[in-house]
Amino acid sequence: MKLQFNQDDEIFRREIASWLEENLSGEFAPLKFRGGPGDEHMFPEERKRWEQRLAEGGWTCVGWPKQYGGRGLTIEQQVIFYEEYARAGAPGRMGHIGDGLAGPTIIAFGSDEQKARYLPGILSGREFWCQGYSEPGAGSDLANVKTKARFDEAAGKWLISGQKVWTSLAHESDYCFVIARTDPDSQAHKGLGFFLVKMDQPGITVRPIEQITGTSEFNEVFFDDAECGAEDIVGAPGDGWKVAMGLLGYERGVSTLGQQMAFQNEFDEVVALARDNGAAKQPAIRQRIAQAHIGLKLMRYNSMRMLSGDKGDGSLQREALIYKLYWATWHRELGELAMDILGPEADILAAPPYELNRLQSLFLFTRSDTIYGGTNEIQRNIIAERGLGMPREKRW
Amino acid sequence: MKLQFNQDDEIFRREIASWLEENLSGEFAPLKFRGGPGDEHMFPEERKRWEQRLAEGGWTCVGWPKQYGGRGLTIEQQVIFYEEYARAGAPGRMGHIGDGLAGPTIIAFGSDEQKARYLPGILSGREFWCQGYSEPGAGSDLANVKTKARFDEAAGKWLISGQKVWTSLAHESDYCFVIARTDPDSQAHKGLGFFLVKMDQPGITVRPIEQITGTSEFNEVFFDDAECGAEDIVGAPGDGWKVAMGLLGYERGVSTLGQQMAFQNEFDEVVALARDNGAAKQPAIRQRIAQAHIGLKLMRYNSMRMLSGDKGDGSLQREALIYKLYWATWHRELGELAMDILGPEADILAAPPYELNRLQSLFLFTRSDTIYGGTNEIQRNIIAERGLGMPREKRW
Amino acid sequence: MDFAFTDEQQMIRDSAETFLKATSTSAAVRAAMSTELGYDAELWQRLCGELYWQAIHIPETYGGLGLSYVEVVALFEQMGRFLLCAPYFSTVALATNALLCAGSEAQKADYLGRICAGSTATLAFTRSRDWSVEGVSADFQRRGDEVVLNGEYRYVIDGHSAEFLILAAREQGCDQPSGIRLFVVTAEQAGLERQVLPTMDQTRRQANISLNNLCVPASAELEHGDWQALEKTLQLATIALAAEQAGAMQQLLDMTVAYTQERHQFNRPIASFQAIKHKAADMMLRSEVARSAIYYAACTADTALGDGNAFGADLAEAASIAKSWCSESCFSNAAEALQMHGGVGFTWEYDVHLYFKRAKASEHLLGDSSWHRENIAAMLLD
Amino acid sequence: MDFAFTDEQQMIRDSAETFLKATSTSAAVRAAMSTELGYDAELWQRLCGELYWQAIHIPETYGGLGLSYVEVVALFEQMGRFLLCAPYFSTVALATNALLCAGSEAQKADYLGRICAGSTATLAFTRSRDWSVEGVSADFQRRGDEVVLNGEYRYVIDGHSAEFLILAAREQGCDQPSGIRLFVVTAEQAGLERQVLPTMDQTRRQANISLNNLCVPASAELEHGDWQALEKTLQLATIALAAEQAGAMQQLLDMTVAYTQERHQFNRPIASFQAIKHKAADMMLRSEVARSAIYYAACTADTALGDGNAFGADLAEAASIAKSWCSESCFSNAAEALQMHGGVGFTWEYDVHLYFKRAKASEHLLGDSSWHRENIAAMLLD
Repeated sequence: MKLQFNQDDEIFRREIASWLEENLSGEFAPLKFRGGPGDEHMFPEERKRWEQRLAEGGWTCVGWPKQYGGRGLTIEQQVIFYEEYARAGAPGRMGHIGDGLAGPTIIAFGSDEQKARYLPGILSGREFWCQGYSEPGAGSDLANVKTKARFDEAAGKWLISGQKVWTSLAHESDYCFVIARTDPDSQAHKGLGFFLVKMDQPGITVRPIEQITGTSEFNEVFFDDAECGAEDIVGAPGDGWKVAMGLLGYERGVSTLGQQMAFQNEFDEVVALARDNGAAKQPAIRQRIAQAHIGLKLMRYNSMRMLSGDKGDGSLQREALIYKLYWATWHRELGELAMDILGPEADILAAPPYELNRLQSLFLFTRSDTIYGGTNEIQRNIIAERGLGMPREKRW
Repeated sequence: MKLQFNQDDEIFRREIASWLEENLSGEFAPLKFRGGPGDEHMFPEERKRWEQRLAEGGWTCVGWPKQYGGRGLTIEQQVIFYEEYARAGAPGRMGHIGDGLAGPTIIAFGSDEQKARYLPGILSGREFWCQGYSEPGAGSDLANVKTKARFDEAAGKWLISGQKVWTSLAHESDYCFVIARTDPDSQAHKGLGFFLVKMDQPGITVRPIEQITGTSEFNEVFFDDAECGAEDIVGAPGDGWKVAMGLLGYERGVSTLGQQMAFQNEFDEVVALARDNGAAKQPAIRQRIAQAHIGLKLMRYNSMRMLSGDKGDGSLQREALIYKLYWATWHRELGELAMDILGPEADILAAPPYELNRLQSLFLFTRSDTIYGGTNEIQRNIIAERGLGMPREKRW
Repeated sequence: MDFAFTDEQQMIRDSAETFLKATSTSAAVRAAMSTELGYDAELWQRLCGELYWQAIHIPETYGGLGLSYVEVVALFEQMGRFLLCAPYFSTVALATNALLCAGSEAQKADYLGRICAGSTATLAFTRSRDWSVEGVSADFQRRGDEVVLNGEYRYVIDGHSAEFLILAAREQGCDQPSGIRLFVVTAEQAGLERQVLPTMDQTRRQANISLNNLCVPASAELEHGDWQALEKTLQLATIALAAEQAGAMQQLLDMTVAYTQERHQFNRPIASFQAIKHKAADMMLRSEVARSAIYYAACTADTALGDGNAFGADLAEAASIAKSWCSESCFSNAAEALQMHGGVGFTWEYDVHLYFKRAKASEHLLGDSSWHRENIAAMLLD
Repeated sequence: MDFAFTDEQQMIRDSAETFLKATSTSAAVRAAMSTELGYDAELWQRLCGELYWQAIHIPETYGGLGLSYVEVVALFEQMGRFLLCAPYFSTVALATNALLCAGSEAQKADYLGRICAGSTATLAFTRSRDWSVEGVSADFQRRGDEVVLNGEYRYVIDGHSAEFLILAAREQGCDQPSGIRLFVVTAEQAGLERQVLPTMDQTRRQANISLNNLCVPASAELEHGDWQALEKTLQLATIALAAEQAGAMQQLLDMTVAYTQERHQFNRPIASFQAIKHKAADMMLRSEVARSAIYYAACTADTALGDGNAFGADLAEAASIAKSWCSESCFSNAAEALQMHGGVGFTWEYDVHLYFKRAKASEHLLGDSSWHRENIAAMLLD
């Protein structure tokens, strides 16, 4: 067990840090610290150009194997990449879903044809993805997916119908990966398919959801016989659950450390505020600030354990299982702390009619953290059932 | 809505206060502040004599109607009685179960013969009662009672077999009221009977439970064809649920205000300690002390609402429903606060081998508050189901 | 002792419920909050003209209904429940109470009379997050028959629209509580500027007020307008705010129970999940205790108002107990309601967020829970 | 970076688990805790003679195994899990660390050698609830070749039985941290009295120690024994204590999950109730995060021990993070375990109460969570 990075890694750290410093300038300077959660709807075009700049530097898809055009970084280097990216305040990644989810899924489960077709657009920062997972009636319960895909033999295509919800940046995306039921009589985890669907087609309608923040970055996506080529299903019909579960693994990957560095930026802002407005002298606030700091450090240590694959007592699975519940709750509390440090000033907006300041946005937006991608309650069920072997909830 | 007691009530307050001051002296002086929860096993004989002294003064069964020998106090006067009793540090009532539960139940549901037979012993402070409610497998779920009562036609008696648990002071009691199943094929709330059973008989074995405190005041009670006269069932066979539910109402009666005064004594001790050892200067402790004070005041206001029968929006039931969960949680937290004020001294006992000081006893004993008489979890179920009309838990 | 509404009180509460349910609907609230004024002037007229709520605890001598603070609290509870957008808190909880605590007979007759007639008013006293005596930073100087005021106020409820204001200021150069005095001034005059502040909670307006050599006649000084009167006013207002919070808590609970009964997941209403039931049970506990807190505080307030000299610890304690419980509890109920509503709770379309934002904003107004707990701790320990 | 046990570390952890599961059984713990000594001397001999655990991180130069603090933490985790009654915390976490941080070469050779040979030892430094520099209240005076010590210590772990002790004292009349020095003394001598304290947590003994003109040779003064060395020792010990807590948390979780699977109510295993599942999930979360905290702290401690001059903020921060998380979390897990065990959790017969009491006692030793959070706050904010 050791904490230090080796010398090569430290050299690598300086490389990415200086690349970012050099490139986050000029037209990209205004993007600093923008486009994160709660701010994802801002500067989409500029951030797409930024993705291309990243690609030119070889900084997209850094964890993909070299054979697929990735940079093939080690775990340590990926950690460093994400940390430095966030530390520099580089903007929220428009390419995140393609780079971190769609790409790795296609590499793991896709056909050669799919790899050839889709990976280059992700690598070059020119094609953007969104995910079609949650449904209005199903929440984050994939087993309850109602969206249907039927194969039209005549046209040789899949036709997808149904509704997805909580789809980030759907209106800015070129493709969506969609979980849909290929066998209409199937139940639960059986009979699902995993589809790669072009967004720009008549069968798809995107409707932004107006959020608690007054802004919209989540969407509802309606599929009405949306077309998907026969060649664009990942795996076979019925493999959807397996593919989706693999994908969930990627969500808890190295990018968590980048997320934490973004949290660190937010936390630093909260601390600076408390110092400025004198709240840092209030004992109760001091305790909460310390608690937030402790929570963030522990989040980092936990991720490091997760990434180091400590299987000491079968616990890789265990520390990964708690991760979503932990960070979502921590982040939500940070938002509350920020407001309580602001005190009555928490209620005063940056500008009329409804422009939130960054901390207000944090406060409101983090309410979604404990809801999307499996609510805290679902997470606790999962932990108890998969982590502790307790009985599953009965369906009525 | 008004808070003040009227002048007659204030005169009454002085009467009971001075009676207590006069009588809690001499042989009874050592009983001050003794015999409460966690200390109920102490001085049983002396406390039985105290009950007789109370009876001589007319201070047993103060809420019973005069026609049954009670003092017939108004609600306000009962409140005052219990408050002054606790304020004076008068000892934990050995007669509590008879006075507060068995007696009122017999008055409400019993036969004339039962009234004539059992009430005088309670009134005179010479016959003591315990309750046979909880069972090992059933927790506080009366519907799951397994103890059986079968009527022996030949002997003309009920024979009771089964096991009860968490029976306070069973070894000091003359009688026990027992819920048992009169119809062996019955389920849930049907087919129960409510029996008045003499403790001193071969069919009953009392086994003390050694508690977390190292002391024993709870017991297991084993019934092995214990006898109960045909005339000693309250109501008819099958009425047990109805009778028991009526009894639960008494448990949440005016004596709650006396309980709160005892809590106030404990709280005052905690505050004095914090002042003495300097913990009262620590901001986090200050917040918790204030919170405990607030919690206790609100407990009192809530009881006053409960007793005033505010049916404004059907809420008598509502504020009564939350009462157990509220006080049990508050009391448990008071125990934790006391330890945290003691700091490392919390671990040091009053004397070897295992003599707890009062606050340690409070800390350990209050762990049972959120368990017996319906755990916090059961209480929340009840609140949600009865108070909010949410669906009942399914049995598997 | 009778800790329950009288029949008359119950009637007032019930009629408020009926009226507000019909008028302060989600659509009405959303319409009002998008206006600059922040409320529906017509509804305010009905409230004043038909129901006479603005005059509820103003003594009959001054044209009011002469009812007790219990009725006041009962109304605030229903207003909080239905998120009423109106200058009621500012006019009744702040200005009316200030006048009752600090005005001379003539001042009361004049200004309470105006309130009875439908005028709006508010109280301005702090410019920082400090709700204690140190928060008063505006100052005044006496110049012959005039008084000149300077300074700035923030978080002035309905400060942009109130027709007259009670201002707290301290005598220049005096940093003792004894230097604090209250003045009553009309809003539209030279030397007084006001600026509405955009707020996250759009159901209640706040403003900045700047005084630049504001000259007022000596008669504007409230006769008994010292720090004690201001403190008592703030305590009375704190109880009203807690009552709003208690009302909101109940509504959040009701909305949430209804939603979880309708919403199905895993083929069951989510209300059947124990985690949901237990959260709802805790919400109900908080809500019931909140009600006990505000009714008790209402009785205490009534005693304090009835006795002109009662500046005792009872009112301070009751107010701090009520606010410390209700602030945290209301936010907890709002947060749980949002969580239990799941995704839709996060949308602008559902009303949960309106309560959620109101809960956070009210939490900080007039002192948050820690602040009030420290007040209590000081009473107990120092 | 590799934040996982090496194979060797894993082996040590696993063998500790196996050994303690077999030897530190419920019956063994109950037997040990009822003796005056507080532990089973025979088991201690096996631990020292067969397993050589007392020497685990003592450098090979002094006869130790020369392993890292990661192994130390791995052992403490298992000891906490099985509630081992032994003078291990006092000897290894307190005395050995003090000697490593403060001893001269000769002192280390001598006293660490004794520990390797199975001697027990402890550290005495405070007489109050104050774990900071102000807590050191005993004093010393140099008199020629002797030093005379006076004062009292409380909460001295295994102070009644340790064969030698490290004592912290401050030079008479000096209230600066710079006046603090450490001394090593054997337990049985004139001027040193010790009295075992009866404790609620019977699995760990504490004692009072009184010094009455205790005369020791000047050589008893540890060469580098200043406040910095003491502080570092306390931080290292704090990490060991947190590791015990993390181990206990895991055991509490395991016991509880097993119990709830067996226990039926309403015709279902209570483990099937969502309220129980969610509590268990939260216990697991706390437990996993605790492990991350102690392993990280172990690595930091190892660096600090390796570098004689490393008195940096890293160790202090890691220790405070670990202890603040583990103290509260361990008590929470114990409290929830007791609650979920229902009535039987309240009995002496079941083991839950042993963990529950240990959790509360350990929470206060070496600073509770608020105290450690305030340490962190001071680093961040002041």
